[in-house]
Amino acid sequence: MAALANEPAKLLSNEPVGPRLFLMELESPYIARTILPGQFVHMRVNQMADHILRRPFSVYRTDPGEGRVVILYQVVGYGTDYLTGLSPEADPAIELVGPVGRPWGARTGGERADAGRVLLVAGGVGAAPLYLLAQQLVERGAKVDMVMGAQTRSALVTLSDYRERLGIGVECATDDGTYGERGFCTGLASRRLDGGCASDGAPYDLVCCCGPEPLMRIVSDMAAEVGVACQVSMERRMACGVGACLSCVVDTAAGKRRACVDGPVFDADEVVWR
Amino acid sequence: MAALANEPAKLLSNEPVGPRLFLMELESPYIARTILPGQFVHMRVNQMADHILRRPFSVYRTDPGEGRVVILYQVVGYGTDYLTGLSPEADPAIELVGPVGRPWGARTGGERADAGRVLLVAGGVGAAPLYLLAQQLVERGAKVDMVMGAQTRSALVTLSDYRERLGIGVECATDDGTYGERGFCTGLASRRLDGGCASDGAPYDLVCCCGPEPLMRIVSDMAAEVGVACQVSMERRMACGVGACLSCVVDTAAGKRRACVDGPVFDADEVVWR
Amino acid sequence: MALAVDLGGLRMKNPVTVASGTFAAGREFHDFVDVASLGAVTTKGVSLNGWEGNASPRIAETPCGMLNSIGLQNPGVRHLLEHDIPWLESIGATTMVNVSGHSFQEYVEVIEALEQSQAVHAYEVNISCPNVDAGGMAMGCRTDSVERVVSMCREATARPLIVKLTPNVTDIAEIARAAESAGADGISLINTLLGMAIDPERRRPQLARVVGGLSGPAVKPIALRMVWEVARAVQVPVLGMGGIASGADAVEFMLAGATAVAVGTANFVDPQATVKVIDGIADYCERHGVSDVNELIGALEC
Amino acid sequence: MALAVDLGGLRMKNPVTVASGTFAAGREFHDFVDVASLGAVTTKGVSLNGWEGNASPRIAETPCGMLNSIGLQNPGVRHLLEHDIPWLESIGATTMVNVSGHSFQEYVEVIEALEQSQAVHAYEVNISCPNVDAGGMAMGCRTDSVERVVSMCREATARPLIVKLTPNVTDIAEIARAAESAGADGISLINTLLGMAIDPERRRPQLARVVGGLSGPAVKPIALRMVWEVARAVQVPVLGMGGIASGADAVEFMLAGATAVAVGTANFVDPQATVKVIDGIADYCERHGVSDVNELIGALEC
Ligand SMILES: Cc1cc2nc3c(=O)[nH]c(=O)nc-3n(C[C@H](O)[C@H](O)[C@H](O)COP(=O)(O)OP(=O)(O)OC[C@H]3O[C@@H](n4cnc5c(N)ncnc54)[C@H](O)[C@@H]3O)c2cc1C
Ligand SMILES: Cc1cc2nc3c(=O)[nH]c(=O)nc-3n(C[C@H](O)[C@H](O)[C@H](O)COP(=O)(O)OP(=O)(O)OC[C@H]3O[C@@H](n4cnc5c(N)ncnc54)[C@H](O)[C@@H]3O)c2cc1C
Ligand SMILES: Cc1cc2nc3c(=O)[nH]c(=O)nc-3n(C[C@H](O)[C@H](O)[C@H](O)COP(=O)(O)O)c2cc1C
Ligand SMILES: Cc1cc2nc3c(=O)[nH]c(=O)nc-3n(C[C@H](O)[C@H](O)[C@H](O)COP(=O)(O)O)c2cc1C
Ligand code: FES
Ligand code: FES
Repeated sequence: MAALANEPAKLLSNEPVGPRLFLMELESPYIARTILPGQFVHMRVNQMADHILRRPFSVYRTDPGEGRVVILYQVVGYGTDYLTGLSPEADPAIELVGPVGRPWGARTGGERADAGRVLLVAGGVGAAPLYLLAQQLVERGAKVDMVMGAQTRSALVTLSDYRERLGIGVECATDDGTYGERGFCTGLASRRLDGGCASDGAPYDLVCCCGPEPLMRIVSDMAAEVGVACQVSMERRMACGVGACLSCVVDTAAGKRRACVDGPVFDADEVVWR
Repeated sequence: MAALANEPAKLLSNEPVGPRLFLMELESPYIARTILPGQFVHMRVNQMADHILRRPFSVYRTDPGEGRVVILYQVVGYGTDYLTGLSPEADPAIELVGPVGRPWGARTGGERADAGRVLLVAGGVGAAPLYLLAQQLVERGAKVDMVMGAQTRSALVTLSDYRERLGIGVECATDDGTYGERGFCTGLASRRLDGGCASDGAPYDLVCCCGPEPLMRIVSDMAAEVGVACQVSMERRMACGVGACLSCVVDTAAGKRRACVDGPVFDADEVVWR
Repeated sequence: MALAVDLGGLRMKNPVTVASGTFAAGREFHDFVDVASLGAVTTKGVSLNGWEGNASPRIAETPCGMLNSIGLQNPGVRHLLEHDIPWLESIGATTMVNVSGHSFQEYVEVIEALEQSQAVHAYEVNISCPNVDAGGMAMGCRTDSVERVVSMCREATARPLIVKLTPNVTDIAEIARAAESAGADGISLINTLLGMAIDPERRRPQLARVVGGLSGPAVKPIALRMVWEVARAVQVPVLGMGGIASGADAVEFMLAGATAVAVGTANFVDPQATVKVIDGIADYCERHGVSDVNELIGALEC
Repeated sequence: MALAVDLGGLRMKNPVTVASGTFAAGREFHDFVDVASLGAVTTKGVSLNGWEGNASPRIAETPCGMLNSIGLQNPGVRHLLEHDIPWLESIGATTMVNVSGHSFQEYVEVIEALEQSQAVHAYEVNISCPNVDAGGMAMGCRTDSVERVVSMCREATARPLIVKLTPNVTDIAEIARAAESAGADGISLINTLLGMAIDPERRRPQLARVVGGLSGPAVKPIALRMVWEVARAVQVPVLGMGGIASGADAVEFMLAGATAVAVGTANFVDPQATVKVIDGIADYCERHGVSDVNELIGALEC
């Protein structure tokens, strides 16, 4: 994997795209070039001075040629709220530590990266860290299906990217039923797992899931039941973001492991859910 | 005196005007209307969140009709440096507590406010809190002379306002001799005090001085020597800025007095210099 | 919604008072807030004949906090009784007087003087000031001296007696228990943490007195922990303070076990902080379906 | 310009090390800084057979600081000796190992294991961790236990023995003197201040362990004061830490009496913080005409 850098990043755009959802585009050439699907950046914004810690964000899309990374973020607290106020004109001082973490498929190496039939399951902003993976899989000619859940229609902000840019079939569920099935996306995921790959009905080789922890637990149980390998991307509060402080540990069969560098992607069957 | 308010203020402009010197214009109607010469505002800027205290600034000029106040500030530390980055476009949240403090001439009431011949002595940004006084005196028909010191020519940023807007005679000294006399302005002040009012040679009724403490001490000694009343504006680090915390005390003949509300203007002969 | 609380016999119309020394006797803030609307006004520490306090500079800003070394400058209890208490009475404020002394006896004499006024509703005995050489913090660091001074004060008054503790100790719960056993009706904490700031350019301390007391948001986690420890160690109510700047902060202290809270350094940042904290508590109760603010006291789930 | 200092026998090429637990054993930061260029690397606290640490969440952000309750998770001294020390040796780093134990005897056994490696240059004995139930802070709060554990460690090694103190005590100077008299070659401080954070919406503590240790800029004034007090109380050198994030911060600690300083939480904010602090100290010396950094130690004028 690429060496870590602390790259000064230039803010190019920062726009609302849905309910409490923003898309931020940054110029950060090294990270754009080296980041792997599932890895993240640890972001520092200078003027957030009373909030001293960095904030981790997955990279949603990249444009390696132009040296750009795109982050999709949801406003949940001080830091993400602060981010919404940044504008390219004010030229805020932003630094990204990255590329951090174990990417999707990294655990057991070649086999999974070459997976032929993959089901992606995303809840909320969990759709962001799956996009680069989907792109990579499509480029490799894998068959990719996706199930996506969100609170409401307007929160399905990544849907068109998956459908139109990548040409992936995506089934949706919304909590309020304003788009797709009403309720959680676990029902859709379950039917897909039972029915197999949308194009040929063959069983999946791999499920990759990112979203709220309860969703990931249910999906990982379902995958285990039908005997399909499953990976999940875990979130923890992070201080260093580089593996040094042990603030981000996840309980696993092998003991407490660091979400930042031993993850964020874990094999679902390793995780001891809390 | 007017009641204190905590007035939200709108930043209208914020421009460099000299070496580490900036002019900031704010819309703050209540304060613009009520502030008296020598009083100050206690400024809060929201995003300076790790620096929790407000910063006190004298009001340099006002436009009561338009509800505007102008502040002249010098960059000396974090807060004043932070101010330089504010722009009206970003619409920063600024609040001003004011009008605070005893104004010039307030101590012995009518007599001094009606002073007929006044010498103003300003060192550096000490020129700011004297402008409203000069304006008031000129409007009342008093004879006003001024002595102004600064490090270098380009730091004499208030000079044209005094000369052109108010038509006051100003003699200058600069440390580097790039304008006026070379050296400190104490020499000029001494000669003026000896020579009397520029227009008629009659002795001054009052000296008002603001600048570094050593300057104020020397001027106050000189005034005492020639028997002219003298007032000085004292600076102290301030927490509350409204008289409650006792962080800003000045040693006076009557004990420790608060610079924020018992001052900032003190009768020079009361001050026990440190 | 019911906001009234009882702090060891002191009836407060809401749980919010001010931290002594940050609000004088209220008058300076009356242009900003209706001082009588506070749960109580806690006045600046007062001694028998007044003190001059320390030399300037007396404050320094630190990350998310400030140091002060005022040193309990005050004009003495007579002045308070003649000038400040009558004003507080005239506006109908609930008044708690913060009491200081250089000796155990001085505390008693200050209280005796204050007993003459009906407009003094409670005492906060400050055995925790880090900025005076005699009395103050040293006294508040040992159980034996705490017990002694509190007992003596207890004998001097039947009014609510709140004892204010210093956080600069190894075991705050032990000190609190000593105060309780000596007759305190409530425990108030935290006073400031002893700290220091240096100007590296001038190689000098930023405070004339070298060290001073740290307050403000920076100390909140320490204050919250101590309030939690003390609330579990004593039966009497706790007045919590240290970095409170919002309704949420106040609720956190109440969840940790405080019956009432004090707003201190935040008054300097926002002169309307007290009423914003009161409104913030009320909002919180409304949002969470809490009909009586007393339900929040010690309601932390852990 | 001479930047080298001697910390109780530990030769450091500059006065800057890292605070234990914030830098692992250096490897995680080697992409950002040349780890061998530090005055020393202080490794994460290590126990005999390793500990699991506390449950998650283990950190919470607070105003200008953070709380942690990692609980000394570590894989044991064998793992350190097999994986980390050889790497540190290979890059030529100066290494100080932070030693933990659940009993006095465990400290000794950890040191004995480490004595086998020539690449361990000093010990920092941590008797101050607020996040473990046995050992840790309680031990560091009493002079008798401090003397005992330090004496035992002293007997186990002739290498520089630095004793790391907890700030959660009434009289830090007294504890430092106890450590010195028991044979410490240096005193390191401060470890974290015990604190707490609450999520008012969920009415729960933010940390699974409820309380944790406060670090970062918020604690700097307290750390600086304690370093100043300890430096005046003992003859042995002091390793100062607590909120250091810049060269100016480091200089302040040295002026207060520290011989060397450690960068902790700042590593999380800026992974290049250590080298920036070193460069900042050098800049300061240059600007002030200081030819040897040792001139700064205790040079505060007050
Ligand atoms: C590897 C990784 C990748 C992530 N990718 C994205 C992304 O692409 N888009 C996105 O919107 N968010 C992402 N997150 C979550 C994001 O980091 C948090 O939402 C953000 O840090 C919250 O900051 P705040 O200051 O707004 O919230 P705070 O005010 O700090 O906290 C608000 C709430 O969020 C919780 N929280 C804070 N930090 C984290 C964290 N790191 N993990 C879990 N919960 C946290 C707090 O406990 C609290 O309950 C990711 C997190 C991780 C660990
Ligand atoms: C009544 C009054 C009126 C003032 N009017 C003006 C004005 O019109 N224009 C102007 O440029 N400045 C004025 N000042 C000074 C101004 O308040 C300080 O320069 C400012 O607060 C420094 O903030 P900072 O964050 O940049 O500096 P900091 O980083 O806080 O400190 C930098 C240095 O300035 C000193 N300092 C900080 N605050 C004060 C203070 N209040 N008084 C004296 N020294 C201080 C510090 O001790 C330190 O040495 C006034 C001060 C007072 C008390
Ligand atoms: C400027 C200042 C003066 C203070 N004076 C007193 C005092 O006279 N008596 C007292 O008991 N506490 C005094 N304190 C301590 C406060 O009452 C309070 O305990 C402390 O500041 C913590 O609260 P805060 O963080 O909200 O300010 C003072 C604090 C400050 C900042
Ligand atoms: C995440 C974290 C882990 C820590 N682990 C240890 C440790 O293992 N041993 C130890 O002695 N101190 C430990 N500490 C305390 C630091 O070494 C240091 O004393 C403290 O954080 C103050 O310095 P700072 O404010 O620069 O971080 C830890 C601190 C943090 C933040
Ligand atoms: S965030 Fe520090 S180890 Fe993961
Ligand atoms: S600044 Fe508070 S009394 Fe003057």
